[in-house]
Amino acid sequence: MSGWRRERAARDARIEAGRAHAAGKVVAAASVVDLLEAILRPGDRVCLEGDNQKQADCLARGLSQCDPARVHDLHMVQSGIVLPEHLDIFEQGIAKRLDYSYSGPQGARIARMLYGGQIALGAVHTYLELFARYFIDLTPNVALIAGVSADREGNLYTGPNTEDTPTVVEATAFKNGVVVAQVNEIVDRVPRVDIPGDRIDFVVEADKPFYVEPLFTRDPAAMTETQILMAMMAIKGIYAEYGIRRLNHGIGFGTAAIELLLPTYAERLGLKGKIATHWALNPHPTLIPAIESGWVSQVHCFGSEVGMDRYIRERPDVFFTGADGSLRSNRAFCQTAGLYACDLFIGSTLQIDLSGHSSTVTQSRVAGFGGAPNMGSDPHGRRHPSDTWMKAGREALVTGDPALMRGRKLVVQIVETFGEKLVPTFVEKLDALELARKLKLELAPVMVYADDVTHIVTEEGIANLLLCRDADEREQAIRGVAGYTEVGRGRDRAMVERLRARGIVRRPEDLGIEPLDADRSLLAAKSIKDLVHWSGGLYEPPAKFRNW
Amino acid sequence: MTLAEILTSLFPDGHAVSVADGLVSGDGPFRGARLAVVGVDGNTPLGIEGAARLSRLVLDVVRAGGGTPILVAVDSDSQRMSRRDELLGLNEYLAHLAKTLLLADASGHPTVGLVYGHTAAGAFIATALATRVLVGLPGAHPSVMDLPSVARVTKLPLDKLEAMAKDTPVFAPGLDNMVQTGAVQGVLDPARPLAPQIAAVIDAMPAGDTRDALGRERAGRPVAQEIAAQVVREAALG
Amino acid sequence: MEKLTFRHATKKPLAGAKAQAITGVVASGNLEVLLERALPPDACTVEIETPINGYGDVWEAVVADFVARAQPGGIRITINDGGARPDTVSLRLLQGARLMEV
Amino acid sequence: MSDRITDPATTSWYEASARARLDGLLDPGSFREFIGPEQRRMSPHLPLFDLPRAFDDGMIVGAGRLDGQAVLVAAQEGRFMGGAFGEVHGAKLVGLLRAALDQKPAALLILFDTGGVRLQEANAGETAIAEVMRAITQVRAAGVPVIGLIGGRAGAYGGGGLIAGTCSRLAVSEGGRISVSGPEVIETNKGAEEFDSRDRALVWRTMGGKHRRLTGGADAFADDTVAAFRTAALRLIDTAPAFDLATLEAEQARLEERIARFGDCRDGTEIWARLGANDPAAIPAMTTAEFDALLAQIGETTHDAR
Repeated sequence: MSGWRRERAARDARIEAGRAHAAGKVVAAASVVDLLEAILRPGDRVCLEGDNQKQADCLARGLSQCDPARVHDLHMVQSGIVLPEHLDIFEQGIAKRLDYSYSGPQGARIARMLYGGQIALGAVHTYLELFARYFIDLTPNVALIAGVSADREGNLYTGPNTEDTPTVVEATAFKNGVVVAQVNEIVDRVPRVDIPGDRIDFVVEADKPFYVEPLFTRDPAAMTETQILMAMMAIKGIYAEYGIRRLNHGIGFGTAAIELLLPTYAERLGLKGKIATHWALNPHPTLIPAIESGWVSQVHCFGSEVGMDRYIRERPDVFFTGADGSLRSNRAFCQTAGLYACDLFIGSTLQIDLSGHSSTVTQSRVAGFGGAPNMGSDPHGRRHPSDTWMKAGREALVTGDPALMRGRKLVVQIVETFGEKLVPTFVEKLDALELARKLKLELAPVMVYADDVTHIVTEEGIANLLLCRDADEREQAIRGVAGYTEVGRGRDRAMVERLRARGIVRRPEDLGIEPLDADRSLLAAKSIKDLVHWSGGLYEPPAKFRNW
Repeated sequence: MTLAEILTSLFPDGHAVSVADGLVSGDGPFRGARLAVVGVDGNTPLGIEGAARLSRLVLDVVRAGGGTPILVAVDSDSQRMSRRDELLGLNEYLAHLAKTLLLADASGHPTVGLVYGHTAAGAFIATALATRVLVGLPGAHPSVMDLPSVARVTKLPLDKLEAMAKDTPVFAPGLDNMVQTGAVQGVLDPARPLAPQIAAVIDAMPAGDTRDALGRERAGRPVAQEIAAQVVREAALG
Repeated sequence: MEKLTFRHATKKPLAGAKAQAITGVVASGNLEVLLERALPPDACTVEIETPINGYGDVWEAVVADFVARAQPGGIRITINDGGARPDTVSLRLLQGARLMEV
Repeated sequence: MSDRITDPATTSWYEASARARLDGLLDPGSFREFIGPEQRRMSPHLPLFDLPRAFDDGMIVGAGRLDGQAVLVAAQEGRFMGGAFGEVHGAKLVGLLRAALDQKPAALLILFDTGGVRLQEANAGETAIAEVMRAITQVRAAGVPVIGLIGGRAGAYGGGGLIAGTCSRLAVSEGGRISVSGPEVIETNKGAEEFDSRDRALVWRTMGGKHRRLTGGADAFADDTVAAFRTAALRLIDTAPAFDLATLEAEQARLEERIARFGDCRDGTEIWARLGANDPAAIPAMTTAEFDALLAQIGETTHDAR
């Protein structure tokens, strides 16, 4: 019944057209444009692998050089909008629609293009949500992916930054799509097979190694006393209090400070082995001192980090590694792990409103949220208890039968009350709402909804929103830690003191912390060089982070 | 004035000063003895080789003794900006050149700087500014940094800087401003023979460093002298 | 540059005998605070020079909280601000007061 | 930022403020500041540019004791205007050097942390640097060692690099940089092909503390602690060379030999290899102990030709 095989036939036709520019599966870098023009059709859904870190940059350059008369109106379905070419193709008319998750470095340009109508936006997803839609209604016709090496059969080694690749290939290759992989080199035998060759249709030997952004490297030298103070409060007021062992950290300096205080401050509090043992986390260099001090049992990674490869190879008890010794990361699995198997997510944001909604979207930047909304949400499908989860559930329980109580995931925002250039973090109304109005978006781009947030940590204190019993208490708890922002100064002082008496607002002194003790001498490493020393010379930081 | 015109005016009976690779060296008859001349010509940047050659010439004069005065004539670029010069320690070469000039002066060889063209930054410090007395010729334009670069670094609009430069000698490039700061003692008259003018400069040499006093008198550096003097006073209290 | 001056009545003199102390550095996002035991014990003044205009009410709130908390009677405080955030200002003021108390 | 010294043995010199460095460097309680912050002798020029001033203009000068010996000290605050020389800033150092001629201390220490000349006061700064260099040679000629300590975040750049080259002795840490033109300046003027300033490892191989120590541009290599700099300063005071013709002749020979021997090298590692280092690529990662052992093996980097 040919009526049931039209997609398959179309796929075969594309591949055959592409073969004209290939030797077997292998395509020269110089022939990328010809290949893409041969296999792409107007209106195709295309995943141009742009991960959080790894970029199929050679294929991106090729796509941006295609003739818009032949390749146009593509619907891009990829998690990261990172390279300039990712947006160039919209300006050129090669692409038209966009569904994505994260656009950090291109956040300002994407906002301009949305306002200018050059991009027809589907939605700004979370990673898991976009991956899920790959299998339901956003299945790619063509996937353009990146790996370290491949053999002539197409067996692909992704290297430590496996990231999104298995998910993208799964959805494309098994649903009549065409998969093109760019690799740094073609080899006789790959170190390990991350993607079997029968899922890869073409292999392009790239003109230069794919680009990886060192996104998770936080230089301890730039860590401030305020961030250290917040980290001390989080450790004592949340990690110790709830006994948090399974967790995920965001990428900000506040959480990096927590990592660097584990072997010092937290060790002195006697918390070793009781907190922060199992992680869903990229291999943060700032976690090295905690790992070396025996704090960390295991870490599963979304992706890798530049310079961490040798260190990870030598610590297979801690990290997930392949038979070849290198890290195996996987964004979809790690996001799932963060959602269902972690008891705490802690991260940062740019704006928080009076209810606790937060967003990193401002009117001039649409950065997207990546994984934060997954991590920073309470999974209603969870069915396994833990002490942490149950304690949070009890705190939140207002009415109903205690026997039917379920737990709560801890979702913590750790923010300084003012950001860069004295821009307040706490606001009456999120910029995201204004953006949604201007762009006529049905859904405002909120990163973490108020009903998912359990705590807010600032340099002024911790607000425990689980214990708030009505909207008014919630607002005053938030105002009570909002420092000298207008929101903070607008607090009802008497009510905040009453909340403090109930432990809903806790100041450093309530936790037995003297703010003047928040000193850089508490950091297990004060510089990138210190991290190298901690790693026994195994960590090889990127040049831009060195000062030796 | 060009270097040739300067040398003719300075040594009307002829001289043995030559220029090679932008470096000036030699001497000429002066008050019955010789006047040694070293320097940089033709807006040449000063790198490690040039600095080492100039310092060798100065040491030759000092070693020979006899109190031969040294004229440091300068029309240079800034220090040579290259990775190689810095790799090999340009700061040591420039400092060494300045030290040889300062040693010469301390050893009885009067040193006079003469800026007749451009000079800037490290090259300026290592040469003309390392003499006992620095004079200029009209048209000279010493600078630390040109105003467009200052505008870039300070993030101030160029037109605002240009307006400020008119009545704020402390930051703006140019000979007049360096005179007001006290770095340049005075400006010679190109219309008159230079030999007697240089002789007069040598005869009137101050014993100590009077640049901050001049800067105060001329209002280009209003507080430096007073600050330095106060430090000396407070140190004496211990 | 904006100049601000705040005067507060204090209930008691700041502890300690140190005549003066300085803390912090004038740098981006930082500030320096000079404290001098130069006033009657029932008064405290805070003079500020800041390159960021329009934050007078924030400074007023930060200074008022500090005075209420530290009771820095007799102290003349002078601040050169480099654009510090309020929490950094609070921290430096408290550090300064502690230095005076030794 | 560590304004309170808790323990000089662990306090990072790189991170410490100028005041904290002095505090930990000198014998406890011995520092007496000249023109202290309460005198408010601030820059008369920065307000014209709408820039904040500092009470000490980023230069702290005074007297103290180092292991009982009387010393004069000057410390630059690298975080204020990049530690750059302005009118007041420079004049305080000039005054200190002049005071040294009267006081004849056991040494005068300069704790460098400077990007060079403060552009808003460029002419005053440039002139002050010239005055400082002349005064240093006079102080040295009078028999007082002038010791430079370099390990701050601003390094010793521009005129600061020239002043450093005028001192009797220099101690440097790994983080310390000594240079005339900074990487960004070279890149701006000559392009990224000449100097990619974002390649930090290259920056340090070109002008960092280890390179300067290996090539004789500095005399002692110190760990990045206040205590290590104190130890280094004490040792250097006792070995300071005279300021005379013999010293400068030796320096002339030393610098000419450097050009002859290394003039064709493009990278620090090539120079280190020619100096006799077996594995030059490993040098940046070496600990102080390993680096000291290497220095001892090479030997020739220690000299009196300065």
